[in-house]
Amino acid sequence: MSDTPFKPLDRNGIAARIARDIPEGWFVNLGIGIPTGVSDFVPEDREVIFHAENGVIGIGPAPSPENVNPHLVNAGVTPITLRTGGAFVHHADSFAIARGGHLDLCVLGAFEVAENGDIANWARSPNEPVKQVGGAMDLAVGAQRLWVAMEHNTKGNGESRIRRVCSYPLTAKGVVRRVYTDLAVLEVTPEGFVVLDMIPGLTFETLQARTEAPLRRMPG
Amino acid sequence: MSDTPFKPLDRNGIAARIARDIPEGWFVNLGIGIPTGVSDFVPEDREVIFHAENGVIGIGPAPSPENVNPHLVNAGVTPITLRTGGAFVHHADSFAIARGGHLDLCVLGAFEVAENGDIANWARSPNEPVKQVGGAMDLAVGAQRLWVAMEHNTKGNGESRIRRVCSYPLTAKGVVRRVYTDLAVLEVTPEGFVVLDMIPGLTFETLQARTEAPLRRMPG
Amino acid sequence: MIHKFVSTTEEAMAGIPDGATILLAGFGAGTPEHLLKGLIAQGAKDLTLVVNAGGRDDGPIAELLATERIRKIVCSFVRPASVAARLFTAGKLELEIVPQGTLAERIRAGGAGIQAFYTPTAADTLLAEGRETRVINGRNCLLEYPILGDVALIDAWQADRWGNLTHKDSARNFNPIMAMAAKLTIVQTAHVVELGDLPPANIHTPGVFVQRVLHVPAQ
Amino acid sequence: MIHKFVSTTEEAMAGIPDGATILLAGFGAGTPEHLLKGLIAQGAKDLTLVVNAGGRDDGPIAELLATERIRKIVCSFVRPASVAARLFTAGKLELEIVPQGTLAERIRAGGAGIQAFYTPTAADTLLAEGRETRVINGRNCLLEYPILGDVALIDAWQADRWGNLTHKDSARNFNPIMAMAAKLTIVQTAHVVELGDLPPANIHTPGVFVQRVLHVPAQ
Repeated sequence: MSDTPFKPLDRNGIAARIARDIPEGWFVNLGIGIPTGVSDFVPEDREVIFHAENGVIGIGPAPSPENVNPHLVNAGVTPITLRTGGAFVHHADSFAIARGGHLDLCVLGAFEVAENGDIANWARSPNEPVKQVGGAMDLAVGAQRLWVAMEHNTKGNGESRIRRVCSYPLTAKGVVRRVYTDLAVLEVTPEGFVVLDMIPGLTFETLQARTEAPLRRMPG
Repeated sequence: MSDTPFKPLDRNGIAARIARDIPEGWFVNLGIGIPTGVSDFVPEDREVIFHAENGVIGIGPAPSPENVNPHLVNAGVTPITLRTGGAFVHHADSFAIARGGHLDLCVLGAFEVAENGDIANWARSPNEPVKQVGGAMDLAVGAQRLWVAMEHNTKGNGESRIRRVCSYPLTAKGVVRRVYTDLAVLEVTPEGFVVLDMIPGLTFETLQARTEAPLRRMPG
Repeated sequence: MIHKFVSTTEEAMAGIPDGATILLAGFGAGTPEHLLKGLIAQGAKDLTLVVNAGGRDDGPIAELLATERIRKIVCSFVRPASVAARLFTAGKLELEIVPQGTLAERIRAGGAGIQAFYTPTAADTLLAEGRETRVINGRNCLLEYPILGDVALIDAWQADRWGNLTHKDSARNFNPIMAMAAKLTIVQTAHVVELGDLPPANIHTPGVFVQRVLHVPAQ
Repeated sequence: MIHKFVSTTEEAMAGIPDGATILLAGFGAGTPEHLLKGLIAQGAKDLTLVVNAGGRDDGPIAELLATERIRKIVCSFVRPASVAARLFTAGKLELEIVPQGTLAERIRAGGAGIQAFYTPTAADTLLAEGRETRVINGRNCLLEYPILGDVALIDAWQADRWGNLTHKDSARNFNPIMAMAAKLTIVQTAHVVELGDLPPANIHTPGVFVQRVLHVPAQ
């Protein structure tokens, strides 16, 4: 069984694939990087409420340059708008939302995800002199569901980011529910990664060849 | 040295005596009973801000019967008004104020106060089937200063409420700074009770005779 | 479209199971009395009720207690002359007495994902007997655990279809924090407003904490 | 009359001692930049700075760090290309990295009198190494202590003479909780209003948490 040619998703493609799976009414936090793009692909008539760590509930579309409000930014410190029905809270209340289990979903970027749901997304080595944690640890343990958006393999030597065990320092243990990559959608289950979806033209065997952790086909 | 006749203060008299000692700008919580009356004796031109546990900052004078607002009560569930400049917060924020050390003063009623500053004001016996704690324990440990307003002796057999050691279950340990009774004002010091003030006509000896704990005169 | 309004009291109260923990807001003002009556009618039993005041001899809390469907009350005080006190003395009701500030903080902790906290409140009292304490910075502190509800019954002044709420004056009290701390937060609101009518900076309880809203015009 | 306004930056910053812990609010928006410049001019040294972001290579935080009067930063992240990172690598700055939600919660705990709390955040990470953890309800949790400031530098949109504040849009961020957690809370406000102009239900930071207010009109 040989592969037909396949074309990995670009970053927008991953974001769009994630957007397809977010139902109306969910309350969602999007991390920096690929996840930030997800909201652009949720159709306007599907009400999904987006949260930012700095106390914004109901992020709207980006403002035009002449409509930038200097008092209104997202967690990446990028100007945003507020959607009708949105609200502002202070930082502790905002993280009470995130840590108290009130987010239906958080989507984060990552360096690696392990088959037990561990996520590593904040440091490439325990010896890095300077750490950049931000709110990722809070979001990872607090949200009802954690999905990860990332490229399947590293850019340099094509190593698998989908691991038996993470090699980088952990952000949180056993919290990832699903991974969206440029090649596939993987569910984290008690039996390890299960392939929910693959891009057109990709075979299970090729996907497994590019993946360090063992993969399972969807039952049935 | 025999006593000239003296007239113990009534409850309003105690409240008025306390009001004299509250300077402008203090942020104050008044407990139920004698303390509630204190605010009536603070002159209007002296700005003192009164707090209620149920999230009221800046209690104003009692409303006339035709101006009662059913949505606005104090911690005793009595209708109140809000003073210009006042604010409403929720219950956790209100107790963050009380427990976080933001009250300059709390005035509570009590059954007993001990010379080490212990206060007992919530139960007359450890075996009472039903307990009425309310917010007293939070206020007692949280305020910058705790003053107590109470009658010096019990109504029945005239026992002293000013004790070496409290006989009733404690509300909090070592927190009382000052006691205002119908007879005197007592400061709690590392050396025990010091008499700051007595009602006219009362001698130190008579006061001591009515008091179980040893008293000291003001130095100097 | 997100639309959290329900049309009937039955719909508002649907699905509350036996054994549920119910957070009931209110402090003189801000008690959702209509929903409380709805709970009496709904019939769930073996309930735990978390409420500031264990109540008096009248009003809907006393009525609810009189049904003997409350197994336990968690509250900051109970008047000796009350239905709750009589049931407790008769061995028909469990009682957990919690200082009012600790009660508020435990509920807020439940909503905020805090798993336990240390407070000096009540550390040197009867309420600390047999419990874990710890001296922190020279102060004796008591370890307290969060309170989470299966259901919260909430009073609001205004609500929109996302469940954003405002509360009137001191009727705010326990309403915002109890809304945070329950899986199913049911609101009765005096007024219904359009989405966008509430200024975003002045929403007292964001809709993320609210599941169902019933319009109960003030009488 | 209670009157918390001061007329000059010098008066606002007066008395900040060497060795003080400074809470600095802001997250993209809501940073009190005028007061931060005032702190640079004021000259206190050996300071601990609590701030969400350890900063970039420009702006007043970088300027303050460049004075080398900051002994330690407590923050949720530091960019590798920043004054803070360079000072840290050179051994001239201590760094305490705290997850952003834990940072906010520790500050809120400081203001609320909570003496310590358990959170699952960071419990199974490098940040937990050598620290006290505890399994609660099957979840590994880390023990965290409150953060208290000697001084908080706060940005506001409106202020009255009692120090009641509102904050604009997402400029609210750390401002209300840092105001709670400091002994001396100094505010710069874009607008001054009369007592009573702010609706009592919509005050974002009550004046009880505020000591000094300086009017710094928006530019």
